[in-house]
Amino acid sequence: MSLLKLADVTIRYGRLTAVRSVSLSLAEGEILFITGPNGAGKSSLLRAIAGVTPPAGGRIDFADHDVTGRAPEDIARLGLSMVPEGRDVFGSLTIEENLLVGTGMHAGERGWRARAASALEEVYATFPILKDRRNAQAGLLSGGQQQMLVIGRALMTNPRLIAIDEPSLGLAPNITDQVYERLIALRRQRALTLLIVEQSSTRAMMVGGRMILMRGGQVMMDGDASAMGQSEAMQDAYFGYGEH
Amino acid sequence: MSARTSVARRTLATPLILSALLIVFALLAWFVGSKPFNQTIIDIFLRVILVVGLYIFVGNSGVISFGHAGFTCLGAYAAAWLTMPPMMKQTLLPGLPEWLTALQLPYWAGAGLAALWAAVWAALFGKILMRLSGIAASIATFAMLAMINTIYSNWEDVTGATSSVVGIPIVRTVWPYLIAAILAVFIAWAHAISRAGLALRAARDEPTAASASGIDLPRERLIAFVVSGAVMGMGGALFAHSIGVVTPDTFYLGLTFITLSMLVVGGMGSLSGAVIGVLFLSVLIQALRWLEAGVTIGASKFALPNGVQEIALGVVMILILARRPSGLMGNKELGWRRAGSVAPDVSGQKQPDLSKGVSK
Amino acid sequence: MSAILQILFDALSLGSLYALGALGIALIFGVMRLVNFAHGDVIAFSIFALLWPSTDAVAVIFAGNLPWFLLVPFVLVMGAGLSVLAEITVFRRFRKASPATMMIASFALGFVIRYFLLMLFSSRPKSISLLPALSQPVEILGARIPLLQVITIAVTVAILFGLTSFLKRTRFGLEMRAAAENFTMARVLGVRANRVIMGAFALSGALAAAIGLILGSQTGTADIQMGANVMLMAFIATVIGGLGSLPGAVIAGFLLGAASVVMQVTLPIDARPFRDAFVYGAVILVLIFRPQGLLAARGTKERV
Amino acid sequence: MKRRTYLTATLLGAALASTPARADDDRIVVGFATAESGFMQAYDKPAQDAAMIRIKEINDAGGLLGKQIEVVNADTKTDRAEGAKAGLSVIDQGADLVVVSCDYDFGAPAALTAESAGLVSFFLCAESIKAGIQGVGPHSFSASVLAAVQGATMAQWSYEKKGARSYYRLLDTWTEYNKGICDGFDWALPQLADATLVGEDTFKNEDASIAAQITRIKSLPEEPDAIMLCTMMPGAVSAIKQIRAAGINSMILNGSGVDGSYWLSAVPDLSNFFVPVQGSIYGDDPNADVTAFNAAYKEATGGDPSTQYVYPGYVLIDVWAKAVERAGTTDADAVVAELEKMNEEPTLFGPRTFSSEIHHQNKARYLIVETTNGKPGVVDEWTIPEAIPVADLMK
Repeated sequence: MSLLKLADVTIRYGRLTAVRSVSLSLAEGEILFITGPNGAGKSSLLRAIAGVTPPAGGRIDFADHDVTGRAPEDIARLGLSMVPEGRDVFGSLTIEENLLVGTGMHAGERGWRARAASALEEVYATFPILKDRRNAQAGLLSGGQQQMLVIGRALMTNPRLIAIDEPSLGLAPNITDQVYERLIALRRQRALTLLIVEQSSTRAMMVGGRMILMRGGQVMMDGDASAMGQSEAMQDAYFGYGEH
Repeated sequence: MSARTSVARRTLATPLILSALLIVFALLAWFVGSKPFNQTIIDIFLRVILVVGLYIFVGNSGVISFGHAGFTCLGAYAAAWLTMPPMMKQTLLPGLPEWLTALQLPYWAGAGLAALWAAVWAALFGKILMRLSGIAASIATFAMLAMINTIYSNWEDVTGATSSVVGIPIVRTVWPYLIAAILAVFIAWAHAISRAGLALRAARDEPTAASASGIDLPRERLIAFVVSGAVMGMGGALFAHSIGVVTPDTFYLGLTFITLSMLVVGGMGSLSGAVIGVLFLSVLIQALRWLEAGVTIGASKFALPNGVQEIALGVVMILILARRPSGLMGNKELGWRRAGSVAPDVSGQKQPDLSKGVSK
Repeated sequence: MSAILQILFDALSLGSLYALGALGIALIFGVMRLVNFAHGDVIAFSIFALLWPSTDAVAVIFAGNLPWFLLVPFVLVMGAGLSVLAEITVFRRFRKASPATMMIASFALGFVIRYFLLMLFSSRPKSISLLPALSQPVEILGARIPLLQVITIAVTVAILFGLTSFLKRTRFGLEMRAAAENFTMARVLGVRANRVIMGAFALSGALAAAIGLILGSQTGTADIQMGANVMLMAFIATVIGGLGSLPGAVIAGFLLGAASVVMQVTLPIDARPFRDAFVYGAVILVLIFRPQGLLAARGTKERV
Repeated sequence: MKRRTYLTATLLGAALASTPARADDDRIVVGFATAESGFMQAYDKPAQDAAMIRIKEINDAGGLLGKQIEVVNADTKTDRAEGAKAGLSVIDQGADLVVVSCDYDFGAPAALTAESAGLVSFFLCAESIKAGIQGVGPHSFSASVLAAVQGATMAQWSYEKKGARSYYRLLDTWTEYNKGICDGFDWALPQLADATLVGEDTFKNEDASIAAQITRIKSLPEEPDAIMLCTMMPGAVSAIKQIRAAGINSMILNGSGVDGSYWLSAVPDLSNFFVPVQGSIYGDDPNADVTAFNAAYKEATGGDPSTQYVYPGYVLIDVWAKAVERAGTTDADAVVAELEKMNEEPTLFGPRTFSSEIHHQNKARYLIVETTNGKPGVVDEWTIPEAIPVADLMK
């Protein structure tokens, strides 16, 4: 049964169409990479899923709810947590405060404080660096540390699906390795579904799982990451040769 | 045929249509012939001059200026100094220099020099203020207005401080105000399609891209600031001649907000928006006042209670802005064919994307 | 010595009025990027709420002579209530509008409130003896200072600490600070937008009511334009302090109050009427050297 | 296209409602171009009601020159541009006399329209020298007394009757009226033998606190005998309250702007506080007719007069009607000539004098109202011996 289903989703900014009737579905526990050149509409798609940019057309279902055009805070409550590109930390808040922002939505449920505290400990266990500097202002962290913070923050909302936009952006390769290694470990521990926008298809292939290639707002290819690997068709689709 | 004339030819329709609209209003006043109605039309033309003047800077640069009423004040007092009978200046304003006290110009010459005087001060203030942008620029221009108001409200010998300066020759015919309003519209149009105007509009929509491609933003803004200061100065001078008396707080917060509201309700991004904003709200205000004064329908006399006019005006403005956030005209210009505005954009509409931090 | 102390108290009490005002504006700007021009009219409304609507000169006290422990909450609730009502009926429809459109809408709302009060109460100021006990002078280190000045400063400091601990310690405060810095990101993490904004408006309305109380008991009159001057100075303080930064707004509020008092004391008699011109000149200078304000909140700088 | 046709249609409708009717001699019309809404309404309406009372009295007694006085009005909405329109519209409705707003700044636009139409204009209660020949033209008058006379009266009366010697001058720079009061005080003080000005300061009406100014007063070697406070509502109450709260108990001398008991509850048991008035609204006026007038006012409007600024409205119609009676016509120049002949013309609220040099009162009898423990009452009467010369007034 698919956790996330997109049917003919179209996104427009004024007269510019960023995404043209894209359909895809994602099962519980799956990893899906979305790759493609700049401007392919990857981030727009992610923002539509998270409710930040209501789609112009089509329908989005998450965990059997029609979330098309619903407010981001309602979609987050259903268990979908998005980590936008550019790692938006709340610079003026401390690291711990950043992490706690996501727990607010469960306030009122029985025992939510205990669950929040244990989630916090879990994130500190996954990302020890965050624990050492938990009272420092998040704005002072390095790129890699901020990436870990925003992933940790997404985890604090105890989501069923995490959608991450370009986790490797602006990070040194070894730092990106660390981040991915933690992501995979988390997926196994908590049966998490991952939707990752990743520009470098080689990174996607190393991790494995399913991959979609987008260009010009449309899905070009959809298949197993490692299989698609070096295939001729892959390069053509990526750079758009042999078309026109 | 150079690029400039083609842009001119394509957009010439807008000022022509707007001028035609103003002429219709003037003919209406001539046709009706009653003095108070004549004065209503004069007030509408004055507001057209002031809001078009405001549009030249605010519309093109996207910076909300609270200071432009200050230039109207400078213009009004300059007109008073230049056109009042010398004998009256002797008693009321002893601090004026000799050559100015002796001077008594016709009103149109006075208005021209008043526009120049306001433009000079716009250049001086602009040199300092135009480096700022966004909310800092709005506050700095407001501080300029407050300074001008405080100085003019206390400079006893030169401005008569808070007491009204009276004795300014009154012009009661509609035609000079019509000509000035049409002049303002054409000045605004000419500036909008000039090199400086186009560069400023480009910078308004994409500041980073514009400065990356070599546009010296403060200089372009300064040009617009000076041109708009001159038009506001002319407006101030004619305002003085429309009622014959001026006080500093006529040109302070009240005027600032009514002109800004008319510009935003009409459509901040377009010259037609500025003019339509004035005409629409002025007619609305007159209609409400007419209702308040009392309308006899059949036997019964229906009249709104006093003071309802302002409340109704505020409510209508909120409703208009809610339904059309970028104003009545959006950013479109009146033209023969569906000619879009010079730079199509949706300045009134906040981009839905995560403009703060999360951007793609 | 007592003269200097006196000037210090004058500066602090005027500064706290401007600081409270600046706080009220910065709170709303934080969550909505809206400079609320109706804030001055909320101040006036919360005081007129004490009076029974009547246009004759003598004020008909409605809730005015409630004991203070009932009167103060009543006024705070009226201020917060009007502010939240304004959010629900007007500003909720302007979420997607540009800052200019929202600003003019807030001005139009202020216009409606002002003329509504004018219709109910007429323009003649109504005299109310609000908490009269506060205006007795008190002796501190040789300076005779009206009790009200001391109370104003104490109340402002108490509100500042109360507000900071609310923002720092409570969940709602945390969500409001997060929303103030990056509104959409906070929503993606499940923070309810409308509730946070309503909370900011309620707090801002209560702060406006507090200013109304202080002004009302200090001047003894309820006048429709009583909020206008404080609103303007508070608006300037918010921008100088660094828009969206609450501590910045408070510090700038105190600075403006101090500047105004010091100039009133130091300027020669014939330059004194021009006092405000000097204050505004200083405002321009500050903006030239620090366009983003003294304590620019980190998140508000435009990112490429 | 839809928007443009809509605009022209509404305008046509608005225009037809106001067709002009020139003033002619078979009717006597008084036009009120005053504020019926906005901030000046609270100050214009009382004086206008008093004027209507006088008109009713005249009409009941058979009218003027055998004709009933008709009344037309137009609302200035407390806006200067609208004031000019209001003036033009009452003139179009055939007004022979144009009554304009209480405050000079808001009344001048309408008065100027009357002047250019060659009609007589009267300011309801403006107390600046400009409300007359100097500020409008030869056909313009004011029904009240110059602010300077109030300042001079307070100085001389406090010196002669209360033995005050050291004075402190506190000026609110907000309006021309305030400066007028202090100008009169400055003119009178040097003529008082050993009276001294121990200090002076200014403040702004809207200032939330005048603490700095009070500190300066308190730092004087010893408390001044009297403080000349040149201010008006609404800031006056806050200034008075803060002066007394700081423990300064000197006499406080004022202009008529603070007359009225409606604000006294804000400064509990205020004492040593003096206000010059043309007539007493407290029911203790030496002239019984004034108390009768107050009753007539209460009956006509449902409330007691709240300040003495009601009385000039009555005086206005009174002197104008007498001038029309004597001239036998409502023609402006004839009426002006008659008005300028009036010297110490008795009216209910003290004698009135007009001349070709000044259409205002630079000398008048004032009642002195003292407030003790929050209770105001008439305690004395004072007329400045010689009129304030026009040159000093135009300073």
